[in-house]
Amino acid sequence: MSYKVKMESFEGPFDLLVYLISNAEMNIYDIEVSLILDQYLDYMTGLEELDVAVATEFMVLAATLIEIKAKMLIPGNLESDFEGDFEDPRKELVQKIMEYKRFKSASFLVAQRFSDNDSIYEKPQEDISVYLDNPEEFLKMDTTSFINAFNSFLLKKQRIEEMKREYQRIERDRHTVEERILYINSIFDFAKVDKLPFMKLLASKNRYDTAVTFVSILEMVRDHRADALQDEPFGEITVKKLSGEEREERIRRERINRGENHDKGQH
Amino acid sequence: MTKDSIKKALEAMMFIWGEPLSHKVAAEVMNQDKDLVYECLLELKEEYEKESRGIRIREINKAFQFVTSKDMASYIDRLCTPVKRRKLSQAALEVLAIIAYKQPVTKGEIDSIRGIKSDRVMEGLLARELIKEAGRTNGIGRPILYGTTEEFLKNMGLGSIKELPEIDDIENSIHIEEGIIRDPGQMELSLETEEEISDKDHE
Amino acid sequence: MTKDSIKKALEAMMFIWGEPLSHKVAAEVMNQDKDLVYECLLELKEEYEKESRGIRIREINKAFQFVTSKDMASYIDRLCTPVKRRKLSQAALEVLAIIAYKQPVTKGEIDSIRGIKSDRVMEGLLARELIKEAGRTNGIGRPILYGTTEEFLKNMGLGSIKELPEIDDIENSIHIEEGIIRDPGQMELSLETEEEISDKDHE
Repeated sequence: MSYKVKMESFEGPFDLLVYLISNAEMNIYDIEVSLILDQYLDYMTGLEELDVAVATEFMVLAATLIEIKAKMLIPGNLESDFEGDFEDPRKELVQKIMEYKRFKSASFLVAQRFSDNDSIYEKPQEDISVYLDNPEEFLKMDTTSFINAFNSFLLKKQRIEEMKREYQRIERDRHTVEERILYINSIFDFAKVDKLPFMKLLASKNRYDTAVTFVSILEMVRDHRADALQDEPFGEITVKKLSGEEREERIRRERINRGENHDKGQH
Repeated sequence: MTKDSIKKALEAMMFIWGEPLSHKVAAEVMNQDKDLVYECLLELKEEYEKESRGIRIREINKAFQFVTSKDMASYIDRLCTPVKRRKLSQAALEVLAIIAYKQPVTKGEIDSIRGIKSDRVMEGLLARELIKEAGRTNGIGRPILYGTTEEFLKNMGLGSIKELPEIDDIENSIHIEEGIIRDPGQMELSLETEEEISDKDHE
Repeated sequence: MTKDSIKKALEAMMFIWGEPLSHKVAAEVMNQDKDLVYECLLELKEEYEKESRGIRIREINKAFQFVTSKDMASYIDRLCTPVKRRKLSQAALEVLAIIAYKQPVTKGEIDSIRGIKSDRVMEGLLARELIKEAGRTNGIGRPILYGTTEEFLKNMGLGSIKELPEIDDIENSIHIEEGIIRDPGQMELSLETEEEISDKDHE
């Protein structure tokens, strides 16, 4: 060793390795691993004074060096005229050393710039406490929130209008139950018969019309204006229009039935 | 030291010192004659005034200190005063949007579009100078027309009302429909209650 | 507002603010275009430099602040005997360099480059606000990423991290001599020496 260097002054195993390589004036791409390993292990004798965590880090690299040395002892591994996929066992280590060296250089630049700018002084902020209790009101508004707010209003308005249309349509439809009864009566009048299949009473064959017609007939049955006859489940429905006399007879009979029920209830 | 370099040193020292810096102390630091330093301070003070800079030098008993120029008070106020940001309510934004896009527009038209009375909201917007009266129509009762203000443009960061972003189908969307306002029962269903300009949102 | 009056207002605001003043904030206060304000700030900075005044303007990430000129350090030191900033250790400098050039970077990556754990060094750098956490990676355990701060830029005399010199240029311009880098106290000297650790020439 040309001169003594304390272990503590090395920042880490790479730092030591870089030092040893350059001190031995070795080409970093052609490290004499066995020589460097000996020197490295030499320095590691000073590790007893270091804390265990740091010592471990140094030992990891020592192990790597030993491994590389072993690999290099395998004959043929270092023959440069050997053709084929020859992988230098030192390659990865060299890459790591080079990377470490780059940042080591950068650290000197940081040190230099830090000391250069050490002579620049800034002053603290002036006392602005008088202003702080007295916040200024400020209207928060930007195009985006403006447009968003307005679009959501439009959407809401659209929904309301749809709802309103729906509401009006239902109202209109309810109205047409009575209209439909008039229409059904007119069909019976026109056909001059008192029985017609349900299908004949439809104005059109959409579901809505079918429903309205059906509801209208139920209404007529309830009102003793018609009878609905169905021979089998899901079979055709025949609608029989009741005459004025028939209707009065039904109403009279219903009253009697209700009266009897009423009397029964009394006793 | 030349007068020029004395002045430079004085600038740096006054800047760091903050409190009035005595010409004697300054002279001692620079190892210069105190009368010369005093002269330099006076000259420096005058230079700042002549160039009417944003920062000036104030003398108090032969001690000197950097201060801001009087004219700059309003900027300092604005810089240092924390801002409480208020947000417009949804109702206010709606009315503002209708006015912005359909201006000039009457209150009646606005009410009709929104399906609810907008009187209180509009009062708020007028008070904040975001909208203004912009003449009257020739219709029955000659109702007042409303439009947006410069304050509105400023708040929106717009150079002119023409820069207002386009809303697709704005005409179709905010057409004035007759029936809407007629049925008060429906209104509660349809629209939230009116809010004053809220300041819920502090930032 | 004329450019001249903008500059004056900027002087006053920067003086009061002390900390770097963002061009956006300044623009908002004056109600001016932020690009125009930025331009004015750059011009003002240049003017102070050209006149080689005792106070200068420093830019950090498009924010500007008054500082003293480097040449005035000796007067300020004598005037205030300011607290000397503690020098960074070589380990801290290494970690800082790695973070500066590789940011955002995890502690694991830093440890791997240095071949040694950097926990305590990083704590120190965090405490001095030279580095900061900058999110997390998506990797296993989602380790924390680190980056440099504005304080770092200030100390480096950089306007933004983009101005960091290329690392390869440093290697060519900085010569590292063995014995001296061992002693952190002599670090500044080490930069002038001739011997080189790099063995590139042998390639």
